Amino acid sequence: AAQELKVGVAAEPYPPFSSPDASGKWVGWEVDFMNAVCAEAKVKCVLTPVAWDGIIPALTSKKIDAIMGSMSITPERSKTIAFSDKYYNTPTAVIGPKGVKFDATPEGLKGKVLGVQVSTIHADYAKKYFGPVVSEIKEYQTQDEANQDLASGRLDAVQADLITLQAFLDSDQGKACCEVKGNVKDDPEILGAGVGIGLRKEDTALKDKFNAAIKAIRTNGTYDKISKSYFTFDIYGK
Amino acid sequence: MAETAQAIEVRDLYKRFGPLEVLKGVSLTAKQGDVIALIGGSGSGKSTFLRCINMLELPTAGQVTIHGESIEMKSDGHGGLMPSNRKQIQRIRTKLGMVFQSFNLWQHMTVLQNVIEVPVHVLGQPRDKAIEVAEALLRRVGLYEKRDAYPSFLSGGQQQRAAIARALAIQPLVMLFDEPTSALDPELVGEVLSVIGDLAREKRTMILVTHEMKFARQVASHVVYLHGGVIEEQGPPEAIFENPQSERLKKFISSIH
Amino acid sequence: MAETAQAIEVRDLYKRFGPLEVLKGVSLTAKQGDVIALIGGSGSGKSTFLRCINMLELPTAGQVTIHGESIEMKSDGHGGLMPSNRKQIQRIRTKLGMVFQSFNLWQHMTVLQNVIEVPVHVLGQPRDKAIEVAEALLRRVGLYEKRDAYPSFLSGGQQQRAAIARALAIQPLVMLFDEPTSALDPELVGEVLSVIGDLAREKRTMILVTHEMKFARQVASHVVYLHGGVIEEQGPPEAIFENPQSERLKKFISSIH
Amino acid sequence: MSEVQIPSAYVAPKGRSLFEPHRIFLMLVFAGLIFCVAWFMRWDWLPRYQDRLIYGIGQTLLMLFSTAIVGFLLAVPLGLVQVTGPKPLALLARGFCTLIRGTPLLLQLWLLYYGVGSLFAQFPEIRSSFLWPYLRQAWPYGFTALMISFAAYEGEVMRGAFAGVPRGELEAARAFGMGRFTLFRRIWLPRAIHRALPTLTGETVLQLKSTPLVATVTVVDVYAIISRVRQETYLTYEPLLLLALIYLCLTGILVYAFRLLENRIPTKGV
Amino acid sequence: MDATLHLLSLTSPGWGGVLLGGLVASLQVAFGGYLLGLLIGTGGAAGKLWGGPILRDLLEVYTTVVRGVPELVLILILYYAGTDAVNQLMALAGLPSVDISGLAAGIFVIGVVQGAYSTEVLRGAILSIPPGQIEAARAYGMSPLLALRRVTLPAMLPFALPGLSNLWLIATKDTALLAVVGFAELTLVTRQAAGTTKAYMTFFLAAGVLYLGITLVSNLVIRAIEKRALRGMTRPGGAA
Ligand SMILES: Nc1ncnc2c1ncn2[C@@H]1O[C@H](COP(=O)(O)OP(=O)(O)OP(=O)(O)O)[C@@H](O)[C@H]1O
Ligand SMILES: Nc1ncnc2c1ncn2[C@@H]1O[C@H](COP(=O)(O)OP(=O)(O)OP(=O)(O)O)[C@@H](O)[C@H]1O
Ligand SMILES: [Mg+2]
Ligand SMILES: [Mg+2]
Repeated sequence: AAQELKVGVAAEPYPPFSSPDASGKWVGWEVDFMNAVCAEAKVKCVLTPVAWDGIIPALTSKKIDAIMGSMSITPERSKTIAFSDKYYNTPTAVIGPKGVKFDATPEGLKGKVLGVQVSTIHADYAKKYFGPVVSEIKEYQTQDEANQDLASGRLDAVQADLITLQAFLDSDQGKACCEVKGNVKDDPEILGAGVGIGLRKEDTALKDKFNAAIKAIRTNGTYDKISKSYFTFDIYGK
Repeated sequence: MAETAQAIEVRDLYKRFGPLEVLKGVSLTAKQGDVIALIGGSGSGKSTFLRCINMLELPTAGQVTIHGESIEMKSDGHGGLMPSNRKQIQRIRTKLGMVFQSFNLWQHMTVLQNVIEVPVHVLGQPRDKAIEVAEALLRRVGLYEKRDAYPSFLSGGQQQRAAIARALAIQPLVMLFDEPTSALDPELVGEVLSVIGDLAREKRTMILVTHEMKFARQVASHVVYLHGGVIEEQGPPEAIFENPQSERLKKFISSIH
Repeated sequence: MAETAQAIEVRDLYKRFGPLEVLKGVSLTAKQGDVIALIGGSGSGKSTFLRCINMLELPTAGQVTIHGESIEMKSDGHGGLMPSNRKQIQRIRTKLGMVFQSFNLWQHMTVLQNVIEVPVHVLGQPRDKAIEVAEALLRRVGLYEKRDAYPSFLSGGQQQRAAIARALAIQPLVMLFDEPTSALDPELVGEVLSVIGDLAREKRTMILVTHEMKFARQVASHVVYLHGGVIEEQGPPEAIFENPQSERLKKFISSIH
Repeated sequence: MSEVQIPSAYVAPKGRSLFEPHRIFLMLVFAGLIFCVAWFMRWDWLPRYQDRLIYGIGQTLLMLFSTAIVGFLLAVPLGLVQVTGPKPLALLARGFCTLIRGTPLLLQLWLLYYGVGSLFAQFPEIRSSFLWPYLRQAWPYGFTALMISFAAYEGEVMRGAFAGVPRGELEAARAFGMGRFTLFRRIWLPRAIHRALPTLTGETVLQLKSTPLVATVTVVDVYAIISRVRQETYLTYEPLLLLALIYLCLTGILVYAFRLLENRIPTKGV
Repeated sequence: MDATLHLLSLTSPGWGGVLLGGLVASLQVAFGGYLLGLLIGTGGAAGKLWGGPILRDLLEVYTTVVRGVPELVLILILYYAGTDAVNQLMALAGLPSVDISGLAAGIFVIGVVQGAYSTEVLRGAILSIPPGQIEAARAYGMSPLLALRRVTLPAMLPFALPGLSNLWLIATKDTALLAVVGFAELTLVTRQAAGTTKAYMTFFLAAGVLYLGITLVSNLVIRAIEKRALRGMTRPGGAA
């Protein structure tokens, strides 16, 4: 019997990677990616929404067996869990309201209220680089709520992954209010080496299986086919 | 206000509850120093009459005068009366010391606080003077030791004596008692009656609803027998108890003995 | 079990509550058809004695025998006794019909349900037979019309009559009454006493704790005066009431009249 | 299962002390458990977060007391109008209490913060007003939600308390010439509060237990601090156990404080 | 807001179906948790009343802790620790780890919380029975178990019903807290729908109406049950 694997995603909308649609089904690039990778690795994957701030405990306490939730590979997280090779990597950006001019530097964000999603690499990065200068860093349970507060004017800026921010800026609400202020200076130590599948440390066989599957769908064109329907550029990164 | 004014003068008091006419024209006068005992069967309207005097119950018609001052009333538009001057009623009430059958002490205050409450917060007396007076009163009713106790820790008789002290503290022109002993165990009745007896001997004006006929006879200067909402008979206690005229009073008195 | 067995035989019953020795060796025998009235001052141990008979209270020492069957007891290791055979006690209890001062009808059952509860659920009688018997009993105590009412809708006297029907329904060898009328208003006492009087005339074995001396004298075949945990005096009612021997009983009887 | 014991006048001198043999045994077991927890789990993060934890506890308590006090002030009129108010006002208050008590606090909080809060932003008048610096923060919404919830639950309690004051005592006040306001201030209200006091303890503990919900709208209280610890250390149990312990202590202190307060006012027969 | 009402329609692209699904999930958890809580509460009350000293003390610890720690925190701890413990036990027993569904975990969590409160409600109710009622049962030779079944439990009902009704209403609302562990009950799906469509007000109000509906319907049912269960047992307005 095929082994059934519970794959955790954040239980909140994170378009265009994963979000529920009106019938309650989860859709998005990462859902398609999951299906492709699991098919390739010949494992049966069941998508399991989990609260984002408890997703690593959920993995270690075996509530789920893998995380495919746009989780960046960082040294800090690698102390607790293992990661597969990266499966996408996109720059980190800061967005803000249209009328105001500033850029994604400590000088530009001076005195502003910055929003990030809690327990993300962006939260860590913002605390390190912008923490001393901004008036406040607010941490949100979901990315979507941070965006919402930017639109409603309770935030001056939001830092996050460029692609998901872009999805927000493409929505009616985003179009009306906000724009990209620029990408932040890279710091691989915090921002990591791209997004990987989170796994328990002891599941090395599974990790090898996924690594091979990622390589396979990269070479056989499945990866690009999936990406084309969501993005106009290559999200795998350098 | 003339010197000779009556302490209380009630003229032609009527009171109906919906279809039930409880008082059908009752008049009563009490001179200063009078002790009037109100007797009558259950439901004859004694409590209602007493409560109409201080407007706890609004009479349907009639006139109440306290020490020469008439309570101003106007029609309420439904065939009854209502006070036209709320302030006046509040002022007059502070001249009437009411003692209830069920004490009605304020449970969240100690005995002393109960007694000084009205002097301080309604009459605006200075607190220490009020305490002084209150302590003297409590000593008089034999409750000085209990002044810092809460009512729920007292026996019924003690509670009623505290209630009497509370009424005396406002130095009322008239004391109104509504069956002050009928909520008490027989053994506690005595202590309350003895306090009331003392007040009567001091010639304090009192109107007293009671079922204790022996007591009424001892202390009252005047006895009023109410029946079916009217005064059936009245007079000095000897006349009423020894020599009742009406058949009903005769029956009432014989049923009591 | 001999034909001549006593209905109840209690021998040398002791009972202490902590430091308080309530029963100090009480012995009592009731032949079938005896009506024994237990009298005595408050706190003399009457209720405790009655409750020891059906082991609602465990005696400290002593022996209880019902129709020749002794209740098996063993030491509880703390200087008292405990039943060594729980099943036996449950069985014997079904032969003793207890009527409490405060009725203790089950409030969640109708009168009829109260009466058939033990026959059906303890004695295992068929339900319809139990109902038949119960209805006859209820008719006898004059409650047939109230059989479907819940106890809280009945007057105290009606409740106590229902409780008597409940006790009779188990066809007890002995009825135990613990002041069956003292929780009742004076006007309701009569109806309960008349039912008990009927039972006495039928020569039903009964032990009856009561303060109604006049009644005890009428119905009892034997009167037991308990004082300070011992039987101070006993004998036929005439002897006890007309010609008491001990000083205490003399005083007790004179205080009652 | 033994038979139900009949409560009787005589109670054997039953030791209620902490030092009965079985209690000592249980305490030893618990001590062992605590030792295991302390020894085998990771607590090295504690010093790093110590200051923030204390700050968080302070915020939690601030949230608790401010909402409880303001909520109580609101509960008094809510209870009062239900007892004596004009019919429409009474119905309104009753509806309000039903509405709040009938929906989860979490939902109310989100409705306020993400729903109402984002509506404010659409009005330039509000955005340029002096209120905006407050409205753009999270705590006013957390405060409002908690306060309203407390007001609704306590309003129900106060309704019962007001209605339960014996009529005779109010009548006595009237008979001695108290005006309506004096009567309310001196007799009715204090007497009602007196009656409500025992339930107030329970309601306040419930309120304490509701405070962590505000962390879900970015208010930083002790729960939010612990969430941060969890996210930064990836520890599953240790921070949560500490959090449970903190709340347990706070509850204990609250209950103790209320008991002291209650003991000062005898409530016998109230 | 009118413009967003169509988002509530039952079929896609309306989210009404998803909301109703969440409502059903909420009700399932509330119902399961409530029943589990009653079970725990019955045992707990029996243990507290008639158990040995150690059992009594342990139950005291249980009820004190559960009633002193926020439900939110308990849910987090139980959600992770509960399933963890089950799997550890399974591992000890040499069984493969079981898959604990969100529903089962939710019921477990709500049940443990409710159990503590039920324990107190039921214990208090049993203590409120006039002792004479139980004594009469003994006097007529009922065995303890029969007395419990025929007298104690039914006689306790009128005293327990108000508390138990209250607990049910709390259970329905506590399910909202499972949102923080990602269980797709009504509150979480509401947030997902709101986040995806940006129609926050519409969805939160809709969810509020659903919750209020549960409460109001529950109140009706409770009143009917009380009327049936207490029928005749108390004189209207009089003492029992
Ligand atoms: N608030 C009220 N509403 C309706 N009827 C009332 C009210 N108060 C009193 N009554 C009725 O008025 C009648 C007289 O009552 P009242 O209390 O004055 O009698 P009483 O002479 O004091 O009798 P008692 O000796 O029993 O106290 C009674 O029939 C009573 O039912
Ligand atoms: N369960 C108990 N625990 C401690 N003391 C008790 C208990 N039951 C009865 N007593 C005490 O035993 C004594 C005798 O009580 P009992 O009830 O047998 O008296 P009684 O003769 O029935 O009095 P009464 O006429 O007042 O009913 C009393 O002093 C009483 O306080
Ligand atoms: Mg009267
Ligand atoms: Mg007795």
